[in-house]
Amino acid sequence: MLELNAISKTFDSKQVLRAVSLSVAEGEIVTLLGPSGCGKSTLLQIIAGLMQPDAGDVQWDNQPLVSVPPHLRNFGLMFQDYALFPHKSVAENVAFGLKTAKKTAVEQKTRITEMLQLVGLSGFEDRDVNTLSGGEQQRVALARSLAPQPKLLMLDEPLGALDRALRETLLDELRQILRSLGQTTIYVTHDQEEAFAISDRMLIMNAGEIVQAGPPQHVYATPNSEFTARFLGFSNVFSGVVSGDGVQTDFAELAVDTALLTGAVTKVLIRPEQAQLSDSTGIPGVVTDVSFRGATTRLRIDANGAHLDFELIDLPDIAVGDDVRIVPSKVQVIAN
Amino acid sequence: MLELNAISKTFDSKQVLRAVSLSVAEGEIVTLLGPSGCGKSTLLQIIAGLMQPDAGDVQWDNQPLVSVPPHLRNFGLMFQDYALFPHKSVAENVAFGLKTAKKTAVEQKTRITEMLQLVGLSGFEDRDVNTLSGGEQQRVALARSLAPQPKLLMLDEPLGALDRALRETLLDELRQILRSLGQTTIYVTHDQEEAFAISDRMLIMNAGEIVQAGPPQHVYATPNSEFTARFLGFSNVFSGVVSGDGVQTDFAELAVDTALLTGAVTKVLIRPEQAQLSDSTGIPGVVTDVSFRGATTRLRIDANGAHLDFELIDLPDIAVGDDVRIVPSKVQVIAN
Amino acid sequence: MQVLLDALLAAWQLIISGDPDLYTIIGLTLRVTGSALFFAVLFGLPLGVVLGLRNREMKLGCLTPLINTGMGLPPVVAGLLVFILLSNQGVLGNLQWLFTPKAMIVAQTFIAWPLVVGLSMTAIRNVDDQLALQLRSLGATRWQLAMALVQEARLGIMAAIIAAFGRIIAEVGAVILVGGNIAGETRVLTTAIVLETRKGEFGLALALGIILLLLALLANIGLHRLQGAE
Amino acid sequence: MQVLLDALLAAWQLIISGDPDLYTIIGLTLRVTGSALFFAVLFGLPLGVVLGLRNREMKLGCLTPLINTGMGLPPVVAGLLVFILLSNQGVLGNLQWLFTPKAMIVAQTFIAWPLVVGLSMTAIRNVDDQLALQLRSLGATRWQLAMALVQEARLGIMAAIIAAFGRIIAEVGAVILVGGNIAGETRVLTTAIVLETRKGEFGLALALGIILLLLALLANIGLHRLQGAE
Repeated sequence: MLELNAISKTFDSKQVLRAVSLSVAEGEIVTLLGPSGCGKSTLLQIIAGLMQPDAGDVQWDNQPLVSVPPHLRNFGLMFQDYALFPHKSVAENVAFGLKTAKKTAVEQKTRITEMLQLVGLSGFEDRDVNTLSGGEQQRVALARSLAPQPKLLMLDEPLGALDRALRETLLDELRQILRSLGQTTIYVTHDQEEAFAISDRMLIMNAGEIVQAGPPQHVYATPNSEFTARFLGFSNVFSGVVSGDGVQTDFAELAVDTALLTGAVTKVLIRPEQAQLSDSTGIPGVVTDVSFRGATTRLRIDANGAHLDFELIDLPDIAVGDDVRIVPSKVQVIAN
Repeated sequence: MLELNAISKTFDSKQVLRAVSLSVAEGEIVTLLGPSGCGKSTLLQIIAGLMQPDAGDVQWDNQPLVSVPPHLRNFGLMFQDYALFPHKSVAENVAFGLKTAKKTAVEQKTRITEMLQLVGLSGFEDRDVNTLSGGEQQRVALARSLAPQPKLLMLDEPLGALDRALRETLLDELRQILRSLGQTTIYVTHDQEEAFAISDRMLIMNAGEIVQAGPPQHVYATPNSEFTARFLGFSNVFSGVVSGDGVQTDFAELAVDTALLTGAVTKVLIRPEQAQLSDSTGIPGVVTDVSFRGATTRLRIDANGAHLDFELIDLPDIAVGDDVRIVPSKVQVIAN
Repeated sequence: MQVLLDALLAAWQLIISGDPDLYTIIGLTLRVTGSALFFAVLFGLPLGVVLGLRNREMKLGCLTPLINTGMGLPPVVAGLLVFILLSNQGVLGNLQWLFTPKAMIVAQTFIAWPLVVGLSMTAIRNVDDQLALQLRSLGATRWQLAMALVQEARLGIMAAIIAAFGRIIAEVGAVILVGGNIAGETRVLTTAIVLETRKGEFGLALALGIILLLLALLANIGLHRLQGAE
Repeated sequence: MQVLLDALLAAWQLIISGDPDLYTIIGLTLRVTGSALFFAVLFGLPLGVVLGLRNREMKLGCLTPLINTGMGLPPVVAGLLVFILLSNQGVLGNLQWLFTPKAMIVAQTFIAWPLVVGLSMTAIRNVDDQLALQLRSLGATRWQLAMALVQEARLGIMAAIIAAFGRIIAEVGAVILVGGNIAGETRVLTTAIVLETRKGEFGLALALGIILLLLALLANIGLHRLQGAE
């Protein structure tokens, strides 16, 4: 298993990583989720050995890796732009990591066939990679990364260059391939939906630090900071003061299920998907936007100057400018 | 208002548009939604006058446009890659359409200030466009297109080059700007979520034809073909034979709410979001995949060889390999 | 090594002492090359722009290989053709331009012209296709479109002119042929270097060489700056 | 016009009749330029590759302007320096190479070398950065990485060699200086054109010019093909 202890890295007096520690168990798929510039790609390059940390150490099965050069680590790394050999065939591309590992021609051939079958490109051996579609090229890159049976596979925004429909299809395939192989994987992305779908465990990164970690369901259900909540797409975060039995915000007193010290300043998240319109009770506001989203409709409400967004199913006929009252059924306190 | 009658266009013996007719009322936002290569961009260029149709005619307020050159139509067109003047300032970029319309310097200045305020870039007049972010550049392009007050604005995949978070923010802004101006707009995209959010009316295109038209809610609720259903992301489309009180598929007899001729072959759509697990009744199947999606969890079931996907909220603890029964609460017949 | 050092020292003294022979040669070089460049731009740039605009819409057929041939024409061959043209039996023989600076200007114009046409055509063609569509939809007439694209391509067009300058200033074959290397009349930097070297006047030759190198470097640096600015 | 037509006819007859003078000149040209190209690649390519690999990781400091200066060096200045080097007072004067094909090979090597170094360095540097990272993570040693990148850059490297060929085959100043234009011994296409034109032998000059133009065009077409293939 992989262990990082207090990894730090500074570029041009900017601290990109601040004492990051994490571990990845065998067969686990861990996602690093964060905005661009949060340090996630730097972390990958340090793990791969392409860059040295300023402080901290990297271990595999309790053996330090710092002095092991990248080509002896047997870690795979795959990027957003597939970085294939543009002038070579599919088989030659997949063979590269097998050649460096000094496999015989027969071993190479068998493994290439196996890998292409795994990624759904059986029979593509002799195709020129330039004639393949974006999705097919990305599959070739995956086959190439998996061919040398890396102890750890790192995927850096692997689907970032593809359009939505293709991304969803490939994400499904990727999950199934990684799970079927029991491949230990670190997946880097800035897209929360990819992270939700593929991870056993998610690590939210911000400004060089891991700010929250846990299974996707847990992180989604209980974001622990305003940053995480907003990054996961929840915009209803408000400051308030703890009063008797809830939190007093600018627009309403909200009941919360956490015991808090009266008078303390805190932040609350109103879950957008758990609310209903009411005739008499709830937060009063004016509808400023109604936007159809397919399965749900997004309702934007101005409540005493605060903007609240809700994602509701089966919304009654409602128009911009209407006065409404809305009862949020889940309000969470997010520390700090 | 814009009217197209039976527009056809052939390139290199490939028929790109097949007798397309459509009309856009004043102030309406119409979306052309379809996969790449369905002819939607060609249609825009014909409307803009940058290309001539082989047959059919284009009218504005009952006046034929075919012989009107593009620079006299006063239609705006905006592309995915913003196509700004890279070496000019923001104000110079926005001014271009005002100069061609021979506005005075004072009129130009006023209008530029107005437009930049509208797109949220007040005070950016003298900035070099190369120093702006992708989202800001796209806003400059929008300001430039809107500045000459086009009778019709055409947007060709305007958010296609942006990443998800930015796309959502800009989509919201774009809606509000277009609505506040009452701007007659044709919006071209291959992304159904963009189309849902922005349209008054959606036109689904496939292989040079409009295959379905209507308000987004209507199209979403009742896709009229397998193509539309699949393009909107519904994969549960199955063939079956009409029996006494429903449709017999390979895996179950499904009750439908449409009267059909017994013995006829038809296609049905099982709505993924409207179903529930059951202990005794429903379609029996084996769970092949459970994938967390945030607000919902996607459950994939193998039912006698057929793959069914469901998007469920509050899924009980369930694992791959479990035997389940699922009761779909909405099954729709989609013609042909 | 000693001979090189002596020559370098002599060169330096000639340059700083303002040797009249040296400065006559530099003056003539700049006059000939400058004039040739002027005519090449005058006749070449409009054609390059028109072809570039056309080329956005259709293939140019046999024009492109013709321009490429012109751009790859060895200068000595260009000199030969101009020589025949201006010789006593030639069509323009009556002008009596052979072995005068005018002949050198004609030859250098002939060499620079395809470069100006071809490179400015490419510069215009390289402006983003969608920008052109966008501008037409913003109400630009054909003329406004052309002007806007020329403005966008201005760095590329300047690079074309500098490339042509660099090519003709360092060129020997054509000017030695049609100019004849007559002292004080048709002796430019390159031909003077050839002559002074043969005479063993390494100091003067090196002084001329240093000036030529500096001019070529200036053009080179200019090109790099322009390419960097894009 | 008559003189040009007569000359063209004479040129054609010389070419098809296999005129021995003509073919001696062509043979020597190919021998000199081919040898120079061989040495330029031998000494230039490995350096270009090493610099290209280095350059992926760090700035090269003053090396880049030095190489650019070399690439922009006017050939006549290169010829002058080689002349001084090989002259009786020069460091290599004892070799007695001046006015022999060897001197011409040295001068052309000197001109072609920076081009080979600079352009092959750029070709290596233009290989996708992520490909290099990717290959290292796939277990490539430094040597395997270098070989893979050279293979990826092979079209660019071939283009560098062809560009160098095109430059030296059409060059006059350096070979006329160090070769001396001695009939049958150091007379190559470009210098022969100059001499025959002066003698008024327009037919032979044009025949030589056509051959030179064809060789230059071949190089040009080759470059275009390579750039198209990328």
